[in-house]
Amino acid sequence: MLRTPGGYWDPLIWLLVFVVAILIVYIIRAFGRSDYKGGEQTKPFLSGMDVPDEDALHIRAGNIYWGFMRALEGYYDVLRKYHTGIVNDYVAWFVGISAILLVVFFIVGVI
Amino acid sequence: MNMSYVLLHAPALLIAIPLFAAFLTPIIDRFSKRVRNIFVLAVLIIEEILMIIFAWDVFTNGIHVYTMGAPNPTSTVPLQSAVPVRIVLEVDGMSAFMGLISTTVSLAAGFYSIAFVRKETGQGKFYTLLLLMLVGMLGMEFTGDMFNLFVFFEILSIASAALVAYRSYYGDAVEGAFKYLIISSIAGSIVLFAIAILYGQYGVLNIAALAKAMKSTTLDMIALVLLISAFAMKCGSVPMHFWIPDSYTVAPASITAMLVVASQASLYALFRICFSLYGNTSYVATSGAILILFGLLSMFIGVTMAIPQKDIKRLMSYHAISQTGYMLLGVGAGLYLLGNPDFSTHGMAAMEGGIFHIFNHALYKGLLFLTAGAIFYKTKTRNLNEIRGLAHSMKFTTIFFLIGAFSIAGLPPFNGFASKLLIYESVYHVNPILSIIAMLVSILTLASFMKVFHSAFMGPPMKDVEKGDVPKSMLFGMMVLTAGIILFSIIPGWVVGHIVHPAAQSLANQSAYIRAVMGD
Amino acid sequence: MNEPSKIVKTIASIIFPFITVYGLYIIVHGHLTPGGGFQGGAITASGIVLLLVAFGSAEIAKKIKESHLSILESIGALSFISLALLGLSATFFYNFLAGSNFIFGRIPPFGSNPGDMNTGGVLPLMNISVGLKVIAGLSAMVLALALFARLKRGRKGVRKK
Amino acid sequence: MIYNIPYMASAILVIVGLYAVLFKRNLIKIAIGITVLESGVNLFLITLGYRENAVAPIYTNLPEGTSIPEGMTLPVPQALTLTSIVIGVAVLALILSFAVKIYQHYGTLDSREVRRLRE
Repeated sequence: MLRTPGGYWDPLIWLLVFVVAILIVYIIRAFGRSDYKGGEQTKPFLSGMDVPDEDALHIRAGNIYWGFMRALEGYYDVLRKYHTGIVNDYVAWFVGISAILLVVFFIVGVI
Repeated sequence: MNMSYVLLHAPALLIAIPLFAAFLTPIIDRFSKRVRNIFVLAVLIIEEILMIIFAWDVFTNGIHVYTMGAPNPTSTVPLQSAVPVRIVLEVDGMSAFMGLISTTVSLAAGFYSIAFVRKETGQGKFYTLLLLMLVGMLGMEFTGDMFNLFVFFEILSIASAALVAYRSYYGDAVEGAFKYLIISSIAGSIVLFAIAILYGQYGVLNIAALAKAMKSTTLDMIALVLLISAFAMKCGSVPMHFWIPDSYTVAPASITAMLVVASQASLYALFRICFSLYGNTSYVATSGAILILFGLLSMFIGVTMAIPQKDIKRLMSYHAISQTGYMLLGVGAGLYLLGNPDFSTHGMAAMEGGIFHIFNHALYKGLLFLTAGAIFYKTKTRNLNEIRGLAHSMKFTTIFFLIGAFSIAGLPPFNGFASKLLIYESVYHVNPILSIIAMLVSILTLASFMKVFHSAFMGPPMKDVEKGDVPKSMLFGMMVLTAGIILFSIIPGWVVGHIVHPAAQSLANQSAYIRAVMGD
Repeated sequence: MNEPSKIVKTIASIIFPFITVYGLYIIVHGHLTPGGGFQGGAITASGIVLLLVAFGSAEIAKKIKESHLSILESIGALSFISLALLGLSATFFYNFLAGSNFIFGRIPPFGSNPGDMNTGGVLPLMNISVGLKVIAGLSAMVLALALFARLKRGRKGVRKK
Repeated sequence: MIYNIPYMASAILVIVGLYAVLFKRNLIKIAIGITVLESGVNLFLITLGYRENAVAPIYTNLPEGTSIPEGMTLPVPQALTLTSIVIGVAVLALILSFAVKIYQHYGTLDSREVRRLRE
């Protein structure tokens, strides 16, 4: 059991609750019809059109979260612009950050 | 050879054994590849066992000091002198904690490498450099003086850069290694410059002696700035993180897992300097705030950059940056509150969370990189658009990946949740915004790993990939880390109480660190 | 690149032993005078660089194999660490030979003196092993870089990707 | 004043080295910049150990009648400098061999073109 400032965390209790939840789900599932067959009933239905094969249905990684990235396009453009891949720029960031930190420490020291 | 003798010399032995083995490896390699593999694994196992015994002793009995070349290991300050002049190794709870991480991940990486690099040339040199990386990490974590920190830092940088370029028939591997080495050598030079500034003022190099003599002059401040920025760059905090995805992506998978721990050794050096060297100066609150800021930036920018990535290892390296942000946030919050009255409640919990997260991160991020390597081993590509349906053939890898992904996303009941919970609750006390951002980042992490899981493991099977899982040695390497994750998930309270708390305590307790070397 | 003239080759052959002896001198006297394993090793390796420049990398690569240098380097490093480990009766790196009247075991006289070779304990031995490592390491490094250059020229003409 | 010149020289060397790493696009010139930066740091270290009218810290080289140990320069910075030089040699060799390899793969040494890894 792990004590945190606001309470505690015990994975075993969590697991117990999880098992109970699974049991409840199983019980609810048991109310389902037992004569369910599968086969024809599980096929996707596209308004009567031919269903494309499995390969075409699989969503590629490049398309996942497309909307998210589209919404944050401006933000991503800025980040991409600064990750130039040129080693000189990487060192320039280091030198710049050191300079900024130096100024910050000076100001804090004066105050 | 009785136990107390071994424990007395353990700090030196832990560094000396892999160093010796590293140079013995190329000689054994000439006679038999098989014996060489067994030898390297035996050394790594011995290191792990010795480290566990030694760390347990440190956690229960307190700081170990070891003076090299002295007639007696504990005589840190010679009779004729007022300051330590020899090379002193000082192992406190935090050092032992980091040492445990290094040896554990090295063991997993060693097992994994046996099959992973079987078809490459120059394997003798590969294992030599792997052991030298272990030496560099342990040296950085155990050393008690600034100059050896620099020396081991450079050993680590050179060995890792050479390993990043190990598959030099890929052009981008050499490019990543080049960037890594340029960044490392600049950081090394700057660190040496800062050490020279400190030495010029106080005439000592020992961290404890320096901390005792520290007078908070302007030069001390400049040295602190140089050290913070150099080590923050080497641990990969935004906005000096650009080299991390570049070099992590192209390294062999087992080396990427080691690089994660190597970055954490720099993180350790950062914490050691802020807490033990500058612990009673007036810069504590400022540097704490800066670490928190670095942590926030790393968390957020790291995770948002991970989402659009199409290269599996590049995606994971952005997550490495993001998770480093949690550690900086947790320990930075502890540093910010150091000396305040509420340090003992919230500051300590924040530090425990941050430090616990270091171990968790090494375990699950190492595991995830190893699974990414397994995918690369099978499909010969890292592009997520070109792979799918691997769960059909790689059952164990899928399970390992899921455990790692759940753990990094902080889903209960995994260990990532335990450490993140400590961080959320305690940094809420510093500023509620911090916890909110931390939780948001956790959600985005889960989203991004669901993307990897969906595109790599789900869907119809790939046609041109042979059936079956990766070789047994790779599976065993992943299993070592998975076992660690499960163990830490089941008993987080025990781990925090007996391993993490001594580490956080020793980091916060600067006077004990000084007393162990300088006497009363 | 033109082949160096006969004069260059002859002079290099004559100077090489002197450079080697000087480098070895620096290594062996490391505990008495400025210098030591690395400096002496660098001087000796610079002799090999001289040969490399004078005779060309192909000629030298036939005589000195990279794998042999690597073994030599390992032996140097191993003997260094072994010497450090032998001190484990007291501590790692303990100078167990100093003052033992064994090899290099005499106690050095205090104050200004011409220097006694037979002092220093393990330090001269460590200097020698470091020197061995540095000679092998630096030579292998320079040789590898020289061979790199030849590899590139070969690729451009014969098999370009 | 005269004793400050080495410090100024080391500062100039560090700045020149950083300039080369920041603004020179040739990989070999970046390597040279790193070496110059390292030399600046080494000069700074070795200057710290200097003492006026002191001799080298070697017993056998002491002039007759010199008192020990007041009249010796500090040996520790010299040891540090030597270690730093050794590390510098290793780093430089590795950087140069990477540069050769990059030239083989990319056909150029311009850092603006060695950027397959980005975003």
